Amino acid sequence: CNVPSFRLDVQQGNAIDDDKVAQLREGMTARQVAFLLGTPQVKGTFVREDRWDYVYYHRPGRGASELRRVSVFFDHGRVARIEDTQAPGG
Amino acid sequence: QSYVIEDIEIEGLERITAGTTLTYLPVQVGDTFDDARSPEVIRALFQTGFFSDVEVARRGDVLVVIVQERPAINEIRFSGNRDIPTDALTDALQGVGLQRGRVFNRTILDRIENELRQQYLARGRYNVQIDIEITELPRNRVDVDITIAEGQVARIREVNIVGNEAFDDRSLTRRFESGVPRWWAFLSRRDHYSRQKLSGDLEKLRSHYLDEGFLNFDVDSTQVTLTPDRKDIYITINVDEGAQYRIGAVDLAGDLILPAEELRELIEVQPGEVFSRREVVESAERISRRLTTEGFAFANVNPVPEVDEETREVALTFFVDPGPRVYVRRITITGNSRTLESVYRRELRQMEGAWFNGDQIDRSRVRVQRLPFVESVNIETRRVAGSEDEVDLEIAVTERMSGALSLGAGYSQNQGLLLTGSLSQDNFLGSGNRVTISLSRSDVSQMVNFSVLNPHYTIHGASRGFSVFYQEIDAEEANISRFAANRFGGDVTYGIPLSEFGTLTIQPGFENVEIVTVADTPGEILDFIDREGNQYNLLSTEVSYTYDTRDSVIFAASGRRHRVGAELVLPGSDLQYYRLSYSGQEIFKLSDSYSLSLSARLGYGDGYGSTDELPFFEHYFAGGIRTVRGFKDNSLGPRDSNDDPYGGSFRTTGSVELFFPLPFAADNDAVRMSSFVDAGQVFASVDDFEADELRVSAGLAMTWMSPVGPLSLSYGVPLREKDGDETQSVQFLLGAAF
Amino acid sequence: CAAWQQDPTRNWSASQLYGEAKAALDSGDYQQAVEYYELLEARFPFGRYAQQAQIEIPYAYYKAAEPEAALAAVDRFVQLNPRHPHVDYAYYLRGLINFNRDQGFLSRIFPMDPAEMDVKPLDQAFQDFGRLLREFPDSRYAEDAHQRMIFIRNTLANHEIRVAQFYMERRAWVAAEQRARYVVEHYQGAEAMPLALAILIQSYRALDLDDHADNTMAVLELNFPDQAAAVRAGRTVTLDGDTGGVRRWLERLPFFAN
Amino acid sequence: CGLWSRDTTEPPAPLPEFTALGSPMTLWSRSIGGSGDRYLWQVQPGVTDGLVVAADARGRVTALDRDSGSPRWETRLGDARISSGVGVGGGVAVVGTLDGEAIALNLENGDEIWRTQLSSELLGISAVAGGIVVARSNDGRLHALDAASGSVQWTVLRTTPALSLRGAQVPRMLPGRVLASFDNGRMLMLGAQRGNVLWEATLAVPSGRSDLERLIDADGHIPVYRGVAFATTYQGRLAAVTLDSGDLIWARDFSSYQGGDIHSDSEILVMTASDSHVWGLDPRNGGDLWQQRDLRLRGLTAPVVAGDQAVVGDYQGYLHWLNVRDGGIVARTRAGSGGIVSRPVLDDGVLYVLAANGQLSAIRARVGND
Repeated sequence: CNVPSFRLDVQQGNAIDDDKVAQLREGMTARQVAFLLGTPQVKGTFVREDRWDYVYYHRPGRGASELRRVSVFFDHGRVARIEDTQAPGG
Repeated sequence: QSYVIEDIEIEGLERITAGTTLTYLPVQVGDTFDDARSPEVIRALFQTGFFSDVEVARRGDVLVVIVQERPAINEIRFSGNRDIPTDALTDALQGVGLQRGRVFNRTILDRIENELRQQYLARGRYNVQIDIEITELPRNRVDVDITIAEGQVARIREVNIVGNEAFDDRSLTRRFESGVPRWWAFLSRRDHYSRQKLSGDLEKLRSHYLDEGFLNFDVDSTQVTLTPDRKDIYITINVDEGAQYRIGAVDLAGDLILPAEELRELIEVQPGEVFSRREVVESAERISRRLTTEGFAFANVNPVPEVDEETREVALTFFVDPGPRVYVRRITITGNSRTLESVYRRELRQMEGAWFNGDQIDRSRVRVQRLPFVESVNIETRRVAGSEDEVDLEIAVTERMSGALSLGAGYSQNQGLLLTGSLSQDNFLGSGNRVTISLSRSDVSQMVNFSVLNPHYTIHGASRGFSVFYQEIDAEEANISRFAANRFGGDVTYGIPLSEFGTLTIQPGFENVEIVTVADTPGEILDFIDREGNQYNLLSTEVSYTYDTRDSVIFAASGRRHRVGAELVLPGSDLQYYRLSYSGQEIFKLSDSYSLSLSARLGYGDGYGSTDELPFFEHYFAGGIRTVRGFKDNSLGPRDSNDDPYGGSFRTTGSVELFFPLPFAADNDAVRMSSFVDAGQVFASVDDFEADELRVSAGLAMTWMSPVGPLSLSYGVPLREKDGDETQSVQFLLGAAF
Repeated sequence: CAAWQQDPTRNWSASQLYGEAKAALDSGDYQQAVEYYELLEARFPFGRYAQQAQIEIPYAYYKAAEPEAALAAVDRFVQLNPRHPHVDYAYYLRGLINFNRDQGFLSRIFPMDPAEMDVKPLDQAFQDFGRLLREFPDSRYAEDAHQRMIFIRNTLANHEIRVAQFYMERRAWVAAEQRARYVVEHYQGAEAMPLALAILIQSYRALDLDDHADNTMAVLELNFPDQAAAVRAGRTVTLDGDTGGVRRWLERLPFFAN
Repeated sequence: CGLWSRDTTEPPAPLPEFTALGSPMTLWSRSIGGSGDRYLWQVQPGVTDGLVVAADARGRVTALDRDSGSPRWETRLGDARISSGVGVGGGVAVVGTLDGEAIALNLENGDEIWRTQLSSELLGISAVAGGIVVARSNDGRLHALDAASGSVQWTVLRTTPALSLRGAQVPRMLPGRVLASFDNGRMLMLGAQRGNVLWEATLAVPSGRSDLERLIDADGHIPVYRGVAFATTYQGRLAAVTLDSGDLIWARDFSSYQGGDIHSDSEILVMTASDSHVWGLDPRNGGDLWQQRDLRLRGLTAPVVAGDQAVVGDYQGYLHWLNVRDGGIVARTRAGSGGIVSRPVLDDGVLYVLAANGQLSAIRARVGND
């Protein structure tokens, strides 16, 4: 009998706030990015290029898990490219 | 006339060496010396403090110094000191230079008296009298005898508040630390004056007024006056209440993170109400706590009042400054010298790599605290160096030996001599699993029981376990009707968490019961056996739901526990019957060490199908330390034809209990005392229930978490009893199951 | 009035006190040894015997399984005699005390995997041995201290791995990644290195961070080709020589595997 | 064990033997209410135009006929805890309460005229003079009130130290001026109308490390004689100060919270010391003439000089007559139980004495065959 038992709710990584992501602009400095989105929790180990990955992962007790990633690529300390797995409206 | 010193001789030395004295002399061999320099020599030697008299003479070209050593202190004796122990006084005097073997000179006498007087004044003994006698001893030593008349401690006779109209003196000084003790507090030191206590009381006075709207309440001045005989103290506090203010508009400002309505509900303060600082502070705290669950660990909310003097209203704005959203990087667990770290980590609701959640951390503390092998847990948040929004958590656990290999003999009233051997470990080999192996033999029963429970079988916290048991009992000895029931069987237990506090438990099991009758087995039992035979194979399943928010399993200080259960012996078994049970407990935390518990238990069973009543060996009984204290074990309720307790199919018990720490040893948290009122009775069946048949008792009880296991001791006096009841005031039990 | 007991050691000389203490120490009566040493230090605070007593007291406490007292005594010795010829022994003893911190009675019968217990004392021992090697590289205790440091580093790394695995079971991939990365950043050369890399790869895959996963895979292949093959084939990498301690033994019991 | 900490301080001296010169004659004695705590209820009977007014500790003010003691009127002031008074004069009787209220009653019929809330417990109410009555509150303030309306004319403050002696000096009304002494060992002369400080004299300076050693209260009764005030402090000094300029004539070490009186004929200053020794001193230079030690530690009040005798009350309610010239005890009687509450009041050769059990007695001041 599948009894609605309590299942562990797992939340990991950074909270990604859509309107904060919308304020990201190329050319911003690292400090400005950190002020907007905080410190990235997944720092990567053997990273060749200068990039920050903001990962939000939520696995509720029941139902599908949610994963979103916003990566910020820097060139000489300035934001060069922004990747967002969940494009606005997506 | 001056001369060149050829040699220096020192006369009169006893204990002090010539070498030491020479080092202090301002002159040496070869210097030119004349009378003009003698005062210099004399002063130099006097300053050492060793000598009471110094003379300078000359013999040819030899400088002769004649000294008289000061006496050394041989013995220091105190008499009459009771409030301050002797060694405390000796330490105090060492600071002033009075010590065995040290040099004694009269000048330090008044310094000694002064130092002692300071010690006593600090304790409020204002009329202490001190006199010191010096007795000379041979070999230039002295004894110091200090007799002290400590006198009485100055007692506070009255705390008088002047200028208070809104509240009378009594209601203001009730919670003061200084004042006249209540008539029953004979050991209280409340009337001993101390400045810290008084300043603490002034703080209490101010918060009392600020919590009742008197915004600009102020203490004009305080006077502490002493009677000339220095025995009594009168304290006067002159206050200016100022006006009482009410709350005007209330609103929120700053970065709210959450919708304003949700935060507004957390604010206790309503417009129009009397301004209360406590409510304002609590509302601010509640908002910031709510924000911590969203990751804003360093959120702070400060209420800014704007006072409108005409309308006497205060407009309140709660400024919310959430600070950054904070992430938990590492959670380190220390102190688990006997347990696997994962046993603790799996209880935590807060995870690494997630944002900080205040509620989850509080919940984690309580869950670890509830583990039976944990004595105390302390969670500390530390900022990660160089990062604004990351913290580490440090969880320091102190463990408690929760049961161990215990072989022992015991004695309990209803079981006679009890030989037990049990390895019961709540934390078997540190794995967090509970394993119990116990064998016991007594005049009454032989029992073997092996049970295993893994409280955290799945990562979600479901538990699983099983137990097998064999029990042979001689009912006669156990003061139950004349028959013996041998049982063996086993069961499997599944615990499924339905929510943070609720758990569903399913326990299918099999049991074989064999009834052995004796010569004078009563008729009721014989009839039953004629109908049903004396051997039964029973397949049963118990389903129960438990809701438990208590903050500890052993000595809960607050929270509630409600359990409703139904045990059904399935069709196809030799007997068909069911038992329904409910047990509820509400615990209210009165203060740090006092809690009030209201608890009730109901049990009802009946046969179905081919069995028309609850079998007698499954009857409920009442009386004894587990149900209604003050009455002999199992003695309540219906009796069989031989006038022995027969039990019944419906039992109700209830209890009101006030828990308090062991007096004089309040910090010993292995013992808890309580005063209780129990009530309860067992009835043949539900419709026999009569309220005035309920037996009531009251008394004192104590539970001690001894290394061998929990020991309960109770002294109960029946309040409502009927003739024929067997009462028993002192009862105890070793290894009470929890 | 205090009962006047005959104090046997009332008028013992310093050497007599020291002799009795040494005898008690060698015969294993550590409590008695400590008592005599402390009497020696109190009665004759200066002189050869007192100094010798100061170094033997911590050893007695250590053998009497009183780590706190032992640590305090050894620190006092180092503070009082920083230039003493045996001061390297003091550093070494300090490391030993922390190394065997929680070896209670039960853990001798049922050995527990130190990686799964409180590793703080071990970490402290690592610092103590490290200090010994730095300040007395050629002390005769250096070699043993070095071996113990290697063991400790592996245990600390295993501890991080155990926690990472705990979080992997719960799909808490960011936590697992952080713990595994901690091993790579702090415990170079520990045996658990390949497993740490494997966990990193699995975590990055789960978080759809494929380029991180590929970079880490490249490092794994370079340094630990056979573990790399195992990962590519999807087999889980285990700690080689995985003692597992009680946990493995328990899991064979029914109802225990979790 | 220390449960009952035995009081090991020195006990008061027993009642001494003495050769009686005569036996004191009590004219009348009557209870004016319940008993009170000697340090919360420091009331002196107010004697004026044929009336004696006294108050008990629970708000009952009673006026008796001065000669016969028969009650004239009695007023109950609710549960006012009367702590000082009774300042009489100008048709008014004023009492002070522990709640800081000064209450005036009409001398004729005892009706309440006015009531004023002041800053703290009122420990001293002066006589009414020049339409002014001066109340001394525990927080070191003097409040001058208009005797008719109770409105505050002026206030003077001298801060009290952290720890001070219970009780305060009853402000002494002099023509157009008020003489007051404070808990900081200072004495002030103030203009009665405006409260301006004419001069301020330092009777003694606190010394020692603890609060206790630094107690320096000037609470006692200040006798005045030929333009000189003789004021004393606790654990300090006895000083003679000129009334017009406050200059110090002489001062000597002395400790008293009770104060003294002066016998103008033989020019002897009689002072009660804090250890209840009674001293006879020379007012010109403070030299000691005699010292009566037999009443040591019996909690003596300040003396009242009548003829060549000085009368003091003690903690058991006894009155002792001493010969002013040599300090010898010449008579004794018991005026009630529970201690003499304050310094007896002398009026027209009769002493009016209030005992802690609420007994008010009128006793002929002189004893003996004169």
